[in-house]
Amino acid sequence: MTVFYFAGALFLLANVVVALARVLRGPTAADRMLSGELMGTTAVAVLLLLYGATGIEAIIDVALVFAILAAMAVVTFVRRTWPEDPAVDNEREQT
Amino acid sequence: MSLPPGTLFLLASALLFAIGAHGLVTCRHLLRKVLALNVAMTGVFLLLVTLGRSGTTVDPVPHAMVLTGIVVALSTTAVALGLIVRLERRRP
Amino acid sequence: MSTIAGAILIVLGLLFFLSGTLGLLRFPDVFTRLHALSKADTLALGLVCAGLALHADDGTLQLKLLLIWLLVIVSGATCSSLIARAALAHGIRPWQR
Amino acid sequence: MHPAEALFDALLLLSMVVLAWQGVHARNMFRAVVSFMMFGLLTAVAWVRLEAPDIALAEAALGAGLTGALLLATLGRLKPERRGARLQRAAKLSMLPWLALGLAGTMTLLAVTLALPAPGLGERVLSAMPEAGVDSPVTAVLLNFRAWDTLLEIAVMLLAVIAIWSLGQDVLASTSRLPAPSLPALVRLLFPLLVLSTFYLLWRGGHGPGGAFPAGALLAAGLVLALLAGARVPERMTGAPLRCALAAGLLAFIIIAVGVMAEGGVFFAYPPRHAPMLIAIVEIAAGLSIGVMLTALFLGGEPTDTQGGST
Repeated sequence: MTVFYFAGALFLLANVVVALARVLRGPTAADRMLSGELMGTTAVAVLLLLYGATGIEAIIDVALVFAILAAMAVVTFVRRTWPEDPAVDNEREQT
Repeated sequence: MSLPPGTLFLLASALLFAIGAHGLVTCRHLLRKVLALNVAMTGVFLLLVTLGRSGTTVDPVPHAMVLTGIVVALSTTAVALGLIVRLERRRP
Repeated sequence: MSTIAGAILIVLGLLFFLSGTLGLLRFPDVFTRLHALSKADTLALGLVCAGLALHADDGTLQLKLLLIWLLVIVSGATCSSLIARAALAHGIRPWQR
Repeated sequence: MHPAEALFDALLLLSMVVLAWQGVHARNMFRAVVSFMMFGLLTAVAWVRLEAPDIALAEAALGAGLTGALLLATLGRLKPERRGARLQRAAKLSMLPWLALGLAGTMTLLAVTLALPAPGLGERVLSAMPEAGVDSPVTAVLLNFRAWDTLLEIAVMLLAVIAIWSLGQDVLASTSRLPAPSLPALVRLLFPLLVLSTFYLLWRGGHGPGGAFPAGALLAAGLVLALLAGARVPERMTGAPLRCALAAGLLAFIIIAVGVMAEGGVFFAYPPRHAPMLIAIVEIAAGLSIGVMLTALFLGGEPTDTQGGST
């Protein structure tokens, strides 16, 4: 069963590494942020599977902290980074 | 493979430290320097904890040191970012 | 029995993660990609949580898994709405065939 | 170790290295910041792999949550980087990459050499645990055996807040005027949960992974989310009450450290029968104080009275 969990975690990690291409390609800042959000959700799932593999209960708490703070990055991004930042807007042509 | 456990982590920590140190020296933008510093710090933290695992029992002292280090890293980052924002406003 | 059922649920969840990535990479604009991403947030993570809850035999643990899932759903929904509004305000037009 | 496990570690570390490189050298700054935040997420997973759940908790709350928010807020205040100005002019040709590589090699060698004999302090900590007053070894080290370090660390945080306040007003505080109707609802839901989990982690800290740092970070995350949703620091709080909250952790620490000298004559030597209570007091005061200090760091300056209002 441990092997099953590790294989699942490996699959998820490989999956999110592929999704990193969206960070590289953009084109807008929002697209990059989406990729970050997928990474956050995947990290929660990876932690859950690692819990299944190892049985260390504190891992669930780590996943819980991730889940609570999942919105933090996007909220900061929408409220503080994107509205008035020309640097983020200009990049659409750059990349 | 007959690599001792943790070799990968040691290697990664050295690489992270190198990336951070290299970026700290070569990058021009101050925000990039701050990011590089944080990467280098993560490398050092990884090294500490990985070495702490090599004993017979899990050594809690490096864990406590790294916990302290993470908070200090955040404090320095915050001060540096505050300074950077001020510097940008001064420059034309 | 519940072991197998849990494993099936987890595998299904992993497949939905894959579909989320595919959507993120292949869809044409921010809004459609949001649509793909929310599948990973809700359905995929939900299936993984449900699978693990079947494997666990501890009530507290199952409660925590449920809480994690609900939190990610709520955050995901809010973030999708925030990003979509911000993207519209920045003049990104939804893709049309 | 099963191949799947080893492969997982290898892929995890490889993507961490790639993301770290992206985080420093990505072509535009926003991409760098997003890569760095993802790097933080993976670092937390790496701590779990190293069987350090305490650090994973702190990294999840601080590294992945607050640092990312701080960087994004700062990025919104900076002018765009000039194109092609990423590297120092001299660096383009110099030997610096090789220097860094040499450093890395030295560090690896050093690590390998150090890894051979491994005395460590694990056994000494274990043998002293009965007198620690808590069940979690990491908390015992942080708040009892090496409480000095933690005291000074909280002093460093307070100094950081003072340094930022001395720079002027809160430059990071302004918020966009885009309508975000779902945001207050989210914050109203998350804020009580964050406060609840703060206390959960403070309580957990006594006998398992948890404790003042991740707890404080979660409290700070709640306050920062409230600020992002448009809540203001109430005017009557910005003066003395805020300053008291900022200093409370350090004060409690010093009072207890000096207070126990009455019994044993040694700085920070808790008498074993009072140790659990004293540690609990220190932990709660430090946790709440750390939360307020982290929020103060996020504002990037002294809260101004002009933005007064109510939360």
